[in-house]
Amino acid sequence: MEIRRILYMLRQPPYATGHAVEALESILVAGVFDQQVSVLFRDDGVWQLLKGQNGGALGVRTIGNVAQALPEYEVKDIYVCAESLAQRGLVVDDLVLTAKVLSQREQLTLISAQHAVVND
Amino acid sequence: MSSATDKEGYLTNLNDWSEPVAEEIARAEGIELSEAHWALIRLVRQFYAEFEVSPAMRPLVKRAREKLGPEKGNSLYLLKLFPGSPAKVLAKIAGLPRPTNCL
Amino acid sequence: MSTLHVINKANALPACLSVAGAHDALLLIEDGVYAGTTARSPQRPLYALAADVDARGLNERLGPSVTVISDAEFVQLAVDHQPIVSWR
Amino acid sequence: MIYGLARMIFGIAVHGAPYGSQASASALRFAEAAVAAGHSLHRVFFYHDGVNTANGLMVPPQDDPSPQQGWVTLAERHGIELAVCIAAALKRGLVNEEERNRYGLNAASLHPAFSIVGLGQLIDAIGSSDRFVTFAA
Repeated sequence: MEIRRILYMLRQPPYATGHAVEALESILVAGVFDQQVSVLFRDDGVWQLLKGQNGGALGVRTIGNVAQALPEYEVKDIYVCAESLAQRGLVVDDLVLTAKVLSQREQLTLISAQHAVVND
Repeated sequence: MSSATDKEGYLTNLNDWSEPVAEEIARAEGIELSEAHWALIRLVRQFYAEFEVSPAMRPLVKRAREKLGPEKGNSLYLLKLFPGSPAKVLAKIAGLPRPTNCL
Repeated sequence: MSTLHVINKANALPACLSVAGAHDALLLIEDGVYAGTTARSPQRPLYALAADVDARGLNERLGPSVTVISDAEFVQLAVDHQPIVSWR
Repeated sequence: MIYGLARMIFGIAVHGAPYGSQASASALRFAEAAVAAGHSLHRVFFYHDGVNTANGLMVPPQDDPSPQQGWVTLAERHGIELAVCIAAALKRGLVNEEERNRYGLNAASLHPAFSIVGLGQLIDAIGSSDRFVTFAA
């Protein structure tokens, strides 16, 4: 298996479906398989990173906590869409982890450099 | 065993975990818990409390290196204390869910 | 190499367009084909998958900038582009 | 459109359930077209609700077939691995004989043409393919 550039693009909000947590689990595995993994949170996917979540209120895992495990699994290239944040009245200080904020043009560059893009 | 476990020895209800339960599970795995074991059990329980994920081998080694130093933060040391598959065995004894990331 | 964007919900098209490059190709499939009835001619190629267009009765309702393609042509688009990004 | 002679290795992921979405059916048509064009496909990875494609206890109406049979036929004919993510499968009640025994369940539900694999196999499918296509929910 070759080392590939793989981008996970997460666009779905947490909790209503199991997609967010399953997508994050998939990224954690990719991280320990020595691939060049990056993650882009955009559209409603940025809600996954909001501080102050409490999945326990629904009896489920807190997605923000799982997302914070990304750097522990060697996933260091974490990006968030500037416009998606702005549209939702969010700033980087509202997020549970340090992510690089990308413009649309920067996202285009990021996407076009990938071997594969996986969505949630 | 005083607490329900599945066929592989993972706790059915994670709230049943206690230190005596950990000792029971460990004994079933053929492990007598020493202070060295407990340091790692506390470490993975802390990891789970933070991230709600049972650590896979890589992040486990990384965590152990950061918190316990390089002589303990390596896979040989972990294998010696928790033979076979350290991430799985540790999760079992520490009362965490089976690591889904394995296999 | 340019990217192939595969859109399977009509309301995912704006998000896709916000990061699509000038030479990227856009393919509407499943409920994404409804976007082909209103999409204004973009700078880049816009395709729609024949089976999905046909099933929904949209053959006469797609805009002039939309090219209807077969499954085999979808495969060829995937060969000609990388990466392939799915939008829902 | 120009038809190139390039022969490629494709990887496919299916994320949506049959009947709940078109994902599995769309992916199947793509896979059939890819193979017909001379490309190869080693593994299809079923994830999220896509794992339900592998349910061996389905009874589809005669006039509304599940894509499952199409996958089974394609896989047998071309030696394609139909891989179901274990983590996603177990929680949705999709188990083979081995997992049925492990958890002491009443019945195995996985169609025998599908195999249960770890998430690492998704990474492997991406790493060993020229083109990777996800069919979203």
